Amino acid sequence: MEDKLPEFLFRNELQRLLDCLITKGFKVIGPKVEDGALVYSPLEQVAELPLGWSDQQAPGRYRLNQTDSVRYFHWANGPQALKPLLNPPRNILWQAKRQADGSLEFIVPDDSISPVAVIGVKSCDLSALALQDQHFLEGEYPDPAYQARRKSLFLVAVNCSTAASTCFCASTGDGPEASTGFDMVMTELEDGFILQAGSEKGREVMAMLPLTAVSESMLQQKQKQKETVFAAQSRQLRTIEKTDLAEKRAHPCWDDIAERCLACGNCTMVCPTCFCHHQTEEAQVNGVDSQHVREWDSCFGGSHGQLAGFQVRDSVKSRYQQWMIHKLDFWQEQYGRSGCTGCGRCMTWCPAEIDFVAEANLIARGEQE
Amino acid sequence: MNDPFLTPMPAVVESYVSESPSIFTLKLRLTNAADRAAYQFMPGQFNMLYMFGVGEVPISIVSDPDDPTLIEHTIRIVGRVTQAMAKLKEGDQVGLRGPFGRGWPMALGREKDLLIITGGLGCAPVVAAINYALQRREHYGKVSIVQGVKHSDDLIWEEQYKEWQQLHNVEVNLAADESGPAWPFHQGRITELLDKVSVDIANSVALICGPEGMMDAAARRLLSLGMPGYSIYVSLERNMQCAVGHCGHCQMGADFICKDGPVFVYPDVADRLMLEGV
Amino acid sequence: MTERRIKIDVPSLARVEGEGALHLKITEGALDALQFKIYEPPRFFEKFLEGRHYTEVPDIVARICGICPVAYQVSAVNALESLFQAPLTPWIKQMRRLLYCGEWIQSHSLHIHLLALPDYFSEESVLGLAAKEPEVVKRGFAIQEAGNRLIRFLGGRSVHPVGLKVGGFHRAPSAEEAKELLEFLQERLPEAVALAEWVAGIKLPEDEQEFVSVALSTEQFAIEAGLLRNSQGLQITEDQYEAHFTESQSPHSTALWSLMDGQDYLVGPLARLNLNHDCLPAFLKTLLNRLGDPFPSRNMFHSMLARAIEICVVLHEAISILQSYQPDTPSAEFSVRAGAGFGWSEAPRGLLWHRYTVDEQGIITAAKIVPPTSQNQARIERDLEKSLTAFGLDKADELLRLHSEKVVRNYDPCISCATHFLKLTTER
Amino acid sequence: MSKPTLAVHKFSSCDGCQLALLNMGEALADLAQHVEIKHFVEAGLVNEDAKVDIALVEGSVVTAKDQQRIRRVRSNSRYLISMGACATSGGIQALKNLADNPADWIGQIYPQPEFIDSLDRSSAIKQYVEVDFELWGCPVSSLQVSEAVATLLNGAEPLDNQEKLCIECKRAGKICTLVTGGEPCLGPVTRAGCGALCPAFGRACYGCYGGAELSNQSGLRKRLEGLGLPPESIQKRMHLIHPDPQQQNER
Ligand SMILES: Cc1cc2nc3c(=O)[nH]c(=O)nc-3n(C[C@H](O)[C@H](O)[C@H](O)COP(=O)(O)OP(=O)(O)OC[C@H]3O[C@@H](n4cnc5c(N)ncnc54)[C@H](O)[C@@H]3O)c2cc1C
Ligand code: SF4
Ligand code: SF4
Ligand code: SF4
Repeated sequence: MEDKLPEFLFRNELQRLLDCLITKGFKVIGPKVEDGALVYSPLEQVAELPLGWSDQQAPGRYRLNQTDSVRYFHWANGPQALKPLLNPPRNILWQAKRQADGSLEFIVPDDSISPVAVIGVKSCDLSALALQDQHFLEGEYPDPAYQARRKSLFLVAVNCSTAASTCFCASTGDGPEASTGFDMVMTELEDGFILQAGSEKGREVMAMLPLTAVSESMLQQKQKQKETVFAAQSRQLRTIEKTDLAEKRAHPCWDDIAERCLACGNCTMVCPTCFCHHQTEEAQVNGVDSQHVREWDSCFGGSHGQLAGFQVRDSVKSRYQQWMIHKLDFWQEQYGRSGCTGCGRCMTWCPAEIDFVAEANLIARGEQE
Repeated sequence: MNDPFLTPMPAVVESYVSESPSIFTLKLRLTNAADRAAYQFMPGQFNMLYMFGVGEVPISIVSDPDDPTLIEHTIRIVGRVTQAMAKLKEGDQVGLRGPFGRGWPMALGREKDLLIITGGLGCAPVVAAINYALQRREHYGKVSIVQGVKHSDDLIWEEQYKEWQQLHNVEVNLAADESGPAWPFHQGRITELLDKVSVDIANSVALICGPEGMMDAAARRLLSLGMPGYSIYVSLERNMQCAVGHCGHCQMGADFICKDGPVFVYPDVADRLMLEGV
Repeated sequence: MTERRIKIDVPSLARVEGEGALHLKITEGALDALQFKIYEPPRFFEKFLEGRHYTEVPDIVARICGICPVAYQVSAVNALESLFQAPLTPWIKQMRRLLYCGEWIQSHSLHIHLLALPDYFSEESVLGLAAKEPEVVKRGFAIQEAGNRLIRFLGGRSVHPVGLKVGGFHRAPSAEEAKELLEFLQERLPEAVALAEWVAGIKLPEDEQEFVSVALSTEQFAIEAGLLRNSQGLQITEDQYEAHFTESQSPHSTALWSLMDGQDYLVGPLARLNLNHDCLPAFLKTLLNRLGDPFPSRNMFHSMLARAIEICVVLHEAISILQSYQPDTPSAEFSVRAGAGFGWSEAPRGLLWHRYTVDEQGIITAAKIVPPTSQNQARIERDLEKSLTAFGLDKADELLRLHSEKVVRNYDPCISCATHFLKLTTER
Repeated sequence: MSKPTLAVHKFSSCDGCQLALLNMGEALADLAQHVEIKHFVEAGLVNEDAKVDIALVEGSVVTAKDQQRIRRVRSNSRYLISMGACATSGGIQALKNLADNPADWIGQIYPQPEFIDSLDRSSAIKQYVEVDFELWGCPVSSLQVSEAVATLLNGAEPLDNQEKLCIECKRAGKICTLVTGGEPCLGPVTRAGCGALCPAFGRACYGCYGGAELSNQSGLRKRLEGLGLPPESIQKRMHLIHPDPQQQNER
C-alpha cells in the first residue's frame, strides 16, 4: 500500500515535469516518432512526444498511425526497450598502447556518464531491466560501466492504456501496470496524469510539480484502463516449467520453424533481456594503438558457438532452440524466472513473422492457437 | 587501478618453449609488482590471454599454484590468436586477466589414485592436474594417464607422454582408433582401453578432458565399471569472450562454463553432453 | 636534327583511374604513330541494364565508376525523371546539386593531389610529395574529406552511395547532421582558396592549342543539369545529343571515340571554365582577377587551376545550401510511362550523357551511356601530337614519356568509365 | 628491420575499392609509414612484378591476359587478399555469366570484335589462385582494409566476420524497413560490414556485401513472395551485385 495518495498533473503542465528533470541535471529521454517507429530519444519539449500516435503490431509487422487522441502515451512499445541505454550496442572496454620498448599499457576509457531520466517506460521493460540488473550486477563480477549508468538513471514509468496484438505481459506477470522498479509512475487519462512516486528521488521531483488532488472518478478510470488492457491481450504465454522445453528437442515443430527462421538474430537484438555480446579487437595500422570493443551478439550468429574445429550449433534449428529454450526454460534455473517479460518485440521485429508465443505454447504444451 | 578480472594486466614472456610443431609453452610474469602480489590460482583455472592488436583467448594455467608469480600456459596453435602467440619471443609482452573458473577437485583426489583421461588432439587443462599431482607425489596414489586419438598420426607431444611414463607410479596408456604400422600402443577405442587399465575404481578420481562424445563415452564406461558418479569430473569448453559470466557465449544448458566450470562433476552435466546444439 | 627512331611505350599509365597505356613511334623526327590505349576490358553495363527495373538503375550505373558514381546516378535519374515527368521539388533539385558538389570536391581534390601534382614536383606519388610539401598534402586530404563527407551526408558512403533514387532521395538528413557538416565545410573554404592561389603559382608549360570546348550551362555554374553549349555557338538539349555526337571504335581501344559533328572536342573543367566563366561567384572572379585570370584558356595545363577553382565554386555553393538546410519530403510521386528518356550532367571529368528506353512496366529495354573519357579520347591524341611536337620530339625518351603522361593527366581520364559497354549506332 | 611490403593490383573493376585506400586521407600516409607500398598504379607506384608480403587485389578476371597476370601476382605475394565484390565473386560484371550467349555480346556490340580481349565469364580471383583472405563489399570500406592490414602487421590473420546485416542494423539502432514498410530487404541473408547504410536511409538492403554465414535464402524468398514480390524479381534482386551463384560465398 502506498503511504501517499496519488496526485494529479494536468496535461498542460507536463512540460513542468520535463523542465524539472532538466533542471535537476538529467538528460531526458522519451518516446519520439523517428523513421516510422517509436524510439527512445533525447527530448526537451512536450511537443516532441508522440501526440496521438498509436501502433499496430503483428508478427513481422509494425505500423504507426496518427489518431486524433490527445494522449502522448497511447501506444504499446517500439523496437527497443531500455537495453541500449544501459548495455549499449557497442562500447570500448579498453585501449591498449604498445610502447616503443614493447611494453603494454591498458587504459579503460573513462566515458563520463551523465545522469539520464527516461520518461514513458513500460512495465514489461521495467521487469526486463531488473533481469539485466541481475545479470550484470548481481554476480561475482559486477559490470562497472553498467553500474555507473544504472546508478544515474531516473525512471518515469507509464502505465499502458493500450496493448498491441503482440503484447502478452499479463500472462508473464510483468504488466500491464508498473508495480515496481521506477522512480515515478504516470497513468495517462484524457485530462492529465495520475502520478505516484516509487522512490525518494521520485518524491522529490513530484514535490516540485503543481499537483492537484486525484478524484475518485480518476481512480476509477485508471482501474478501468487497466482492465481494458488486460482484456485486450489476446496472446498468452502458457506456464512453462523448467525442462518443459529442454526435453522437447525432438518435437517436429522445430523443423517447421527452421524452414522459416532466417537466423537473422533480430529477435535477440530487440529482446530487452538478451545479454549476449562479443568482444573484438580493433587495431590501428600504426602498431601502437588498439582497442578491445564489446558489441551485442546473438546466439543466431555463427561465431556464438564456434570453437576450434567445432561449431556447436551449425543449423538454424539448433540456433532457434538455443534462443527459445534458453529464454523460457534455462533462465528459470539461472535467474529464478523466465527470461521473457511479454513485450512481444521478438515477434513484431521478426522479418519471418515467427510467432514466438504460439510456437512455445505448441512445443511446451501441445496447444494449438 | 584497473580491475584485473575485467582489464588485462601486462605480463612479460619469461620463457618460450616449443613443445611440438603445434604446441608451445609460455611462462609469464606480471610486470606490475602489485598485480603479481595479488595473483593466486588453483589447478584447472584459466586466464584470458591477450595478444596486442589481435584478441583474447581462454588458456588454462598449467604451472604450480605454489608459485603464482610464474604463470605457465601450454598452448596449441589452432587459429588467429594462438598463431600470433606462437610468434612471441622472450621479453615480449601480452595481457592477462584472471584467474577464472573452478578447477579440478585436487583436494578431493588426495590420498586417491588419479585416472586422467584425455582425447582428441590433447587437452591442456589436464596437464595442470598432472603437474600438480606429480609435484605432490606423496599426496596422491597412482596416476594413470589415458590418451585416445583418432589416428596414431594425430598424437602430438609424444615425448611428454614418454617422460611421464618413466616416472614412478605413473602409467601411460595410449589408444588410437586407427593406427599406422609402428604404433606400439592399443588400437581401438579409448573405452576399450579403460577396461584394460588397472585402476582401483572405488578409490580413484577420474579427470576427463576432450571431445564431448569421448568424455561422455568414457564416463559411462567408468560408471558401468562401478565408479561412482561423484568421482568423475569433466572439463568442458565453449566459446568464451568475457570469462566473467556476462557475454553469454559459454552457456551450456543453464551453466556458464566460465564461472560454473570449466570443470564439472559428471552427473551434473551428463544429460546435455550428447545433445546436439547445446 | 640527327636522325633517330625511337619508340616509347608506357605499358601502364600511372596515376590515372583504370588501366591505360600510351604508344608513340617517332621516325626521323616525326610522329609516326601515337596511340592512347585503353585496354581495360569492357564491362557491358548497357547490356546488364536491359531487363532491369528502372528503380535498380542508380545502383547499377554507380558501379561503372567508383570515382564518379554520383555523376552516373544523377545522369541516369535525370533521364528517367524527364521521361516520367517526375515533379521534382526545389528541395530535391537543390539536394541533387549538393550531392554533386561533394563528388566534384572529392574527385578534383584527389586528382590534383594524388594524380597530377606529383608531376610538378618530380615525384612518383603523393607519398613522396607528402615529404616535400606536407602541409599541401594535408590540406588536400582535408578538402578531399569534405567531398567524401558531403556525399555521405546524402548517400551514406562516398563510393556507390545509396541515398538517391528516381524521383528524389530515400531520406532527408536531419538538420543536426547538416549543421555538423556545415562546420567542417566552412573550415575548408579558406583552404580551398589557398589551394587555388597556390596552384596558380605553379609554373606550367606554355602550350596553346585550338580546340572546341563543350559543356552544359545554366544561369548558375552548371553541374547537375543545363543546356549543352560549345565554343562555336552550338546549343542543344539532351534529346538532340545523338544528332551531333557520334562514336566509333578504334583497334587499340576498348573505349569508343566520340566526335562532335566530325571533330574532336574537349569536355571537363577547362571546357566548363572557358564557357561558364561568367557564372562564377563574385569572390572567385575577384580572386581570379588577382591571379591574372587565364580563362578562357587554350592551354590544357590550366586544367589543374580550373579544378582548384571549381572546388571553390562547389564548396561555396554547398555551404550556402547547407546554411538554410531544412529536411523536407525527400522524393516526388510520379507514374511510370513507356518511352525514351535522355539525361546528362557534368561529371568531374566532363559531360556524361545517358539514354534509356523503358516499357510500361518500368523495365529498361535499351540503354546508352557516353562517358567523358570517350568524349575526350580523340582530343587527347590530338593534343599529344601537338604538344609533343611543341615540346620537341628530339628530347630524351624519358622526358618525352614524362611530358606525355603529364599531358594525358590534364584530362583526368577515367578509364573505368570509358570501358563500360557502349552500343554502337553508327558505322565507321 | 625492413618494413613489410604491399601491392595493390587492379583487374576488371570500377576502381571503387582502391578508393578505400585513396580516401583514407592521413591514414594513408600513416599506412605508408608502416608498410612499403611497392605497386599501386593509381597512386603512381608501378612495379607490377615486385615480391610483396601483402597483395590487395581488386577486380575480376575477364581476359586471357588477366589469367596469366593473377598467377604472377600470386607467386609474388606471401599473403593475397581479394578486395571487393569483383574480386571475391566476379562482381556486377558477372551478370554476363548468367547470359545464355555471353560470347556473342562482344560481337553484338563492337563492330570489330577481334580487337576485344574478353573471356565469356567474369571470375572471382579464387577461381584461379588461392586466396588467403577475402574482403567482401561493393565497395569495401577504408576501415575494412586498414583493419585487415593492421591485424596482419600484428602477426595474425584478419577476423572473417560473416555475421548478418540485421545484427549490424539493430546495433546501429536503425528501424527495420521490412517490418515497418514491407520493403524487400536482403539484410537477413547479407554479410554485415557496410554499417547498415541502406536501412539507415530507409531503404531495403540490396546485398552488396555478399552472402552471410548460414543464410536461409529460401526462407527469405518465401517471405518476400508473401509481401507480393514476383519470384523473378526476387531472384534478380538477390543476384545483382554478386550475380554468379557459383562464386557466392556458400559455406
Ligand atoms: C576454459 C578454457 C581453457 C582452455 N585452455 C586451453 C589451454 O590451456 N591451451 C590451449 O591450447 N587451448 C585452451 N583452450 C582453447 C583455446 O581457448 C582456443 O583454442 C582458442 O580460443 C582458439 O583461439 P584462436 O584465436 O587461436 O582461434 P580462432 O582463430 O579464434 O578460431 C579457433 C576457434 O576457436 C574459437 N574461439 C575463438 N576465441 C575463443 C575463445 N575466446 N574461447 C573459446 N573459443 C574461442 C573460434 O570461434 C574458432 O572456432 C581453452 C578453452 C577454454 C574455454
Ligand atoms: S522473448 Fe520476446 S516477448 Fe519476451 S521479452 Fe524477449 S522480446 Fe519480449
Ligand atoms: S526468429 Fe525471426 S527474428 Fe529471430 S532469428 Fe529467426 S527470423 Fe530472425
Ligand atoms: S532493415 Fe533489413 S538489415 Fe535492417 S533489420 Fe530489417 S531486414 Fe535486417
